[in-house]
Amino acid sequence: MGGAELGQIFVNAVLLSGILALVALGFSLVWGIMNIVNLAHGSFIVLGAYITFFLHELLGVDPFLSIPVAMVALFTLGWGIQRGLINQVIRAPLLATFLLTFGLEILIVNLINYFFKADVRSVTTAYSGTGFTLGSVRVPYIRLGALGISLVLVALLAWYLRATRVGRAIRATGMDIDAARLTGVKVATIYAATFAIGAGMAGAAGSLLSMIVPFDPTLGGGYTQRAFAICVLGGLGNVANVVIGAAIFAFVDVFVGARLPSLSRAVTFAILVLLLILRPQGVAGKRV
Amino acid sequence: MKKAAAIAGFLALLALLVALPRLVSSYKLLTYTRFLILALMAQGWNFIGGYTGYAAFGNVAYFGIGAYTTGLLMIGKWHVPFFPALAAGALLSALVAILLGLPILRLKGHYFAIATLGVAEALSQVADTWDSVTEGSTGIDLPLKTEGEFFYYTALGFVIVGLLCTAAFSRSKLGNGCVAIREDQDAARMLGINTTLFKVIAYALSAVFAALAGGLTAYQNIHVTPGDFFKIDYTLQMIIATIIGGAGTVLGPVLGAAVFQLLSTYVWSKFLELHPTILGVIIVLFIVFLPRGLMTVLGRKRQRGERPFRMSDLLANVRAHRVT
Amino acid sequence: MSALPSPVPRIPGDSILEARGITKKFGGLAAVDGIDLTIRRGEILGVIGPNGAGKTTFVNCMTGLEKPTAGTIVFNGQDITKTPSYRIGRLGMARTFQVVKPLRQLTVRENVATGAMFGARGSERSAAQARHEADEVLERVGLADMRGRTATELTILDLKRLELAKALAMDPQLLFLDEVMAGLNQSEIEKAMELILRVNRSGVTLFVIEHVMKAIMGISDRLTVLHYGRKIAEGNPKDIVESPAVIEAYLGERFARRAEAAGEENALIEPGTFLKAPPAPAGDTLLEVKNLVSGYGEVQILRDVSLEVKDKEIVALIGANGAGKTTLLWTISQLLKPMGGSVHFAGRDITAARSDEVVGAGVVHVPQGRRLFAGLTVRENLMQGVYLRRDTERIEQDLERIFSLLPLLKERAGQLAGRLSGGEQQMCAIGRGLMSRPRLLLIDELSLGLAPLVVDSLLDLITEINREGTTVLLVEQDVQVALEHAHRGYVLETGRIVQTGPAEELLDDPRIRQAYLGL
Amino acid sequence: MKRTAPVALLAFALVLGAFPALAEDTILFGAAVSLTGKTAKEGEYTRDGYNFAVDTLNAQGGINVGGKKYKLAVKYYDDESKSESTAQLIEKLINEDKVTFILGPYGSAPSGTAAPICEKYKIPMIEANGSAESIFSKGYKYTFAVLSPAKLYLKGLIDLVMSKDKSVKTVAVLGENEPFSKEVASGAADYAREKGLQVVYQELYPTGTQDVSALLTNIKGKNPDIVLGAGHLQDSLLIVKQAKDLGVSPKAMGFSVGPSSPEFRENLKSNADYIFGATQWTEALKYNGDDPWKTPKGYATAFRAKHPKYGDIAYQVAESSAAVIAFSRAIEKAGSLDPAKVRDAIAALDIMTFYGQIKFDSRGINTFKPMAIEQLQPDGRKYTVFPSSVAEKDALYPMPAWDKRK
Repeated sequence: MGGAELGQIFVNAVLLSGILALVALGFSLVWGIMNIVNLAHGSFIVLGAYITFFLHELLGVDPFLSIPVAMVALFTLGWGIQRGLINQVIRAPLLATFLLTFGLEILIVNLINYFFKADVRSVTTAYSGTGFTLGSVRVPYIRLGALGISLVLVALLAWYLRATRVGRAIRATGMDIDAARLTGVKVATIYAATFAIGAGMAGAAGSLLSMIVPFDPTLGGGYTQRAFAICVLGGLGNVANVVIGAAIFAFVDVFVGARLPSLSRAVTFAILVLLLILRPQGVAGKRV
Repeated sequence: MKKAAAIAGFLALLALLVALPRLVSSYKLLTYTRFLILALMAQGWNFIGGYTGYAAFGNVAYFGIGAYTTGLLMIGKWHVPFFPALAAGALLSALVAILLGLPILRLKGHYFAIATLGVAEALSQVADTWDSVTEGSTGIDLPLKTEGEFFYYTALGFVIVGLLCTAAFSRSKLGNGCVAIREDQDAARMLGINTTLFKVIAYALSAVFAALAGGLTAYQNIHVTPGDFFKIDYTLQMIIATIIGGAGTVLGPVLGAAVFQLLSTYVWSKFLELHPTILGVIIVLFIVFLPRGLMTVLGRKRQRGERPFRMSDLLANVRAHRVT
Repeated sequence: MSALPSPVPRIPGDSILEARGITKKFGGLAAVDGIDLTIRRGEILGVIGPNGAGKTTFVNCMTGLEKPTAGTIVFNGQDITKTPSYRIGRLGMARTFQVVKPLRQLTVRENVATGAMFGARGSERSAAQARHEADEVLERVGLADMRGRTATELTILDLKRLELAKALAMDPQLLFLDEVMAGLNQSEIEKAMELILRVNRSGVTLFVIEHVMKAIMGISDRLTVLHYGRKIAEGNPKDIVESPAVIEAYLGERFARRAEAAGEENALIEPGTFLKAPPAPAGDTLLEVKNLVSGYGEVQILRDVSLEVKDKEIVALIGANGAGKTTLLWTISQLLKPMGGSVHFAGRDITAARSDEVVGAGVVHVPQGRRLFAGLTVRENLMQGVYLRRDTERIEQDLERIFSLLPLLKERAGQLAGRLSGGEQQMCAIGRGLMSRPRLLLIDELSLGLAPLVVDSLLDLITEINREGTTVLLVEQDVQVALEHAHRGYVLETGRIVQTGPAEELLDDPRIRQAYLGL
Repeated sequence: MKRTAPVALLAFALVLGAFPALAEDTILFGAAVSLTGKTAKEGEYTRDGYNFAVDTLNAQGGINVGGKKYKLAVKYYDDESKSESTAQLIEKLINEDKVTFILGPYGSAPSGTAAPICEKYKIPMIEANGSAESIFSKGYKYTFAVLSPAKLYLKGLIDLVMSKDKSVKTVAVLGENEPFSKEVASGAADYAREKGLQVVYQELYPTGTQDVSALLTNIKGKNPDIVLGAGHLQDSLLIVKQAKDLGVSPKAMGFSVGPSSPEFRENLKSNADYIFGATQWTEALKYNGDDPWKTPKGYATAFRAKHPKYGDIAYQVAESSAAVIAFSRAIEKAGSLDPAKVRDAIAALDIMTFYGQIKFDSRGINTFKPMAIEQLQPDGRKYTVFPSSVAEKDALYPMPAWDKRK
């Protein structure tokens, strides 16, 4: 492929990795702190997408402005789900929590399907698809904006975990639950907060995706899988790792996609498995 | 005395199962066959996931390999009869499982899970694109076989064999060793157990069962596509069945498969549009109240002199697994 | 121990295991540092040493669970330095784990049968025969009536027995026992000793790590003392415990001198040998523990503990390993739910409180092994201490205060806590505790694995903060350290308070030495 | 006895109530369509189409079989968009619900698994939504499809463009790796070559792809005159969105599935302008058939009267109704409900309907009905622009570059 194409593909990959980072952010937090692989993550993303969609369709709210709404809504939902359900089985065997979240996924997705029907939706604004050109490389505004917002949220979460009282408690609890208790942490609350933040981030990711890809209730599953892969690629335990993982995933996906599209996923997963065997702790991460 | 009664009951059940095709409509028979096939997969998963404690998330890969090997051998230029083809599929799966198992069984927990999942995804896409062999996404078509009884009896046979295998396994050194690995790998090693070897064997076993189920399903559905035979749904179903029934128990997988398959079929025919939602609710409730499966209710060993299960234990379960 | 079979005849010089220059490094520091050790066929080799001496690590190396950084191991004339652990098991070596490792979901019988299946003679046995063999072993260790129970349902004593049974079922020639008696009471210890001797008489060579001195003295043919990963003494048990080096390792150097002195007839001890702790201030009761019963699952560790701590006091709680000291602190701070009895703090009943409520009330626990948040920086660890505090404005100055008390921490403020040395970590842990502005500070094993100098500075710190009004309950295995700085002391033995009184009285009390050295 | 009597009565009532479909003068059809999952929307279209035709026929007194009037009824199940469920449900319909005939599911894959079951029980199935020829290459005798085969979908578009512009040289084809779309793609590519065009890009992407930027970038590099997409609605939407993102502006852009359904514009707004879409049927077509509605217009008006919520009518609705019509006509011809007889009647069927000619070749596909091409135009409406004989409006060509639009 020519230089121009290479440049374009490179930019595509960069833009994609931003969104993927946000997609995996909450997933990684919940996994890292609570050791729960949340298969319902995808359904949270879908909910975020629907919130943005309806705010735009019915009230004409600009999709970017609806992101905070989606985050708050999902945060609340996440808190409820954690306190109500997940907290009840959190010390059960690994697979129990796994299947619980799987059940949740089915439940939420099909409720959406039941109430909003399976119609394909997407948020299209006046500026959809517009962008600017660098040399021969197109940079669409929405994807650029999405990249920006993803990075801002990633940075925000990193700051929150580092600099705030609760954030510190969240990390502490993830490292040593009993020692955290000895400093007065109420673990159930911290877990709820962690899960809620994770859900909130998923909501934001959903809002962004609603502008980028056409979606229906089944959108989420694929993104849960991507988040899973990204966390493994990047490794847990650090927000920065998510970005690295997302970048690796995006670049492999886009570049392989450009050469042999029909095998893109196969190659991505082959690389994933190899990495796991060679570096179980993830490319950037420390062993967890 | 008690034993005699148990045996009598078992024989009666067996007789019923054998007579079933005469008693029910061929659709019901199909549903039962599906249940048996799911039970077969679950029995397989139970070896690696239940007894050895490794959360294998890619067993559908062996389901698919079994299906395609069986199918491709039966059609094309060979026209191998069904059972030899099926055996070949099982063998190939076992081989693949051994080769893959050696590296990935060193991973633990979620990392092992995603590795197996990745393998399954990759294989599915290979099947999707390798037109020259698998006819790609178009899929292959096996010879038409219409007798529902054939599939029912075959599946029934396999499941019974599976039960015997599992029972033998759980009494054997191998089974004992695998459980030791699940409970504590260091302790297991110190007890003189070659952990790597045992894990690989358990993994290969689970692959064989998945392959048998796959080949059987292929012959039954006739039409085999990567989309249908490599989809993660199968993996999840076998895990759910095992967990619901009770992982690491002899009867658990079959019991779980029965509950899951029959429940979902029922919900299916009753609620046209809400059935997946209801299924979700059922799974959630099961996990919340019986995170360790039905056998914790039914399978309490008598010689341990345990009291029978009380409803209050459900709440006890919840309390036991909650954090405050 | 009357009806014991007679000892097996020993061929002098016939060694079953030769370890040469065994070294095991973790990161920078060597847990085991060039140990040479020979085990003679048929003997019982006792091994003692304070916590952190590297005893367990040494066994891990011998049994292939960890590969030594340097050194060679020869078992029955065969070099097994590189042999995988499961083969070592089959060669006829077995071990028990200090932290018991039962196969939890399995029955006792299945547990032991597993050993019989894969042990030295496993290949000759079918699974069924192995189960039969297991029953015989269970008879020998007195677990026969438990065979149907799952391991999760056993008491600590039975779990220890199970640990031993699993190992025996492997038909070992050489058996490593790692603290099988910790946490047992007197009569249980008697039983255990008899059992161990029986095992040895049946022809099994034994390597016994034990803290319960009375026991180790009773059974060992030879005694080896490890300290800071080195072998500091070896020989006849009696001589060993009399040797100052050992007493010093155990009870501190002044105590050692006192021991020497005690050796000579009516020798005078020059005044000022002991620092006397400041006179106890007459505060009113702050912490009151009444008839506390506690433990893990079905296992009782605290059988009946009552103690009280007065305001502004430093109270020392001493006792051998496994006596239940840590369990007591965990129960007070509600990480363990009490099974019986009550805990009152400042007149308020906190028996059923949540752990965060306890901290809120002002009871702050500096846990054993520091339990710092390895991935957080020193500053973050300290700040985590203020989690429940609302008086934000004073936090900064408290932090400065800590830094002035512990300047080392200030230098390391930006480092990850996981990277600190043991002493720095202990400082950080105490600092984290202090940041919560405790009224009562619970400190578990202050001196554990720390060099004497560090310990001294930490003790000065404790005295300092106590002078400023913080009450302290200090749990220590190092008698001298504890008692020299406390006003009063309690002695905990197998889950019961066996003695209490002013610190200096306890210091002079010979029974303390006995409790520790079994003399 | 006193007590049991009412119970027995109740039970009896229940038994009766349970099987109204088995009442003497009703022909029961069975259908497993996707009401949840990936193709839930299309499944809904299918169900609406079947129901509308059945209700219309019943309103006219049902159909006449050997001098006896029969009403029609359909028993539905949801296959969750999973083809292995389809097989199971068809079994259920045939064995449990004792349906006489099968109406097809939505999609090629489910139809592919349904066919062998019908073959197994020798129950005729007319399906309206599975046009992959792989279904019909197996020599099944009991499966028929009223719709035109996949490989014809984009043929018309190529003809259209070539009639407009002699200078077109190059075509790019990208398709979803899935039986139906795969055939559409290869069919289009082959036809383009046959017409002397150069196929500069032909790739398949995996189902569920969420980002086609890489493919489009390659296509942009090749700068083709025509870009053809063979996937499902979601894919078509994604391709248009990202084509605009990346400024891929060929002279013509068309899709096998998507543009014909109202959601296409709802999702893309004005970005949908100038896009071509293949369609099995539009209400603009000028057929004059022998059925309750006669013309496409007639059908559309009647349907809207019943379903006000519908804007323009997706062709899946019409073809589904057509399947029911075909069945009814065949049954009347056969003058019996005997599956074998009806099967032969279907095979021999040759009728003109509001949906166009329905006639099956030896494999059971309706190769006699042409495909139509629609274009979404800037006035916000959708016009049939090919075949020219029935074109409502002239096609707008070439498509203006994205950044040249106001």
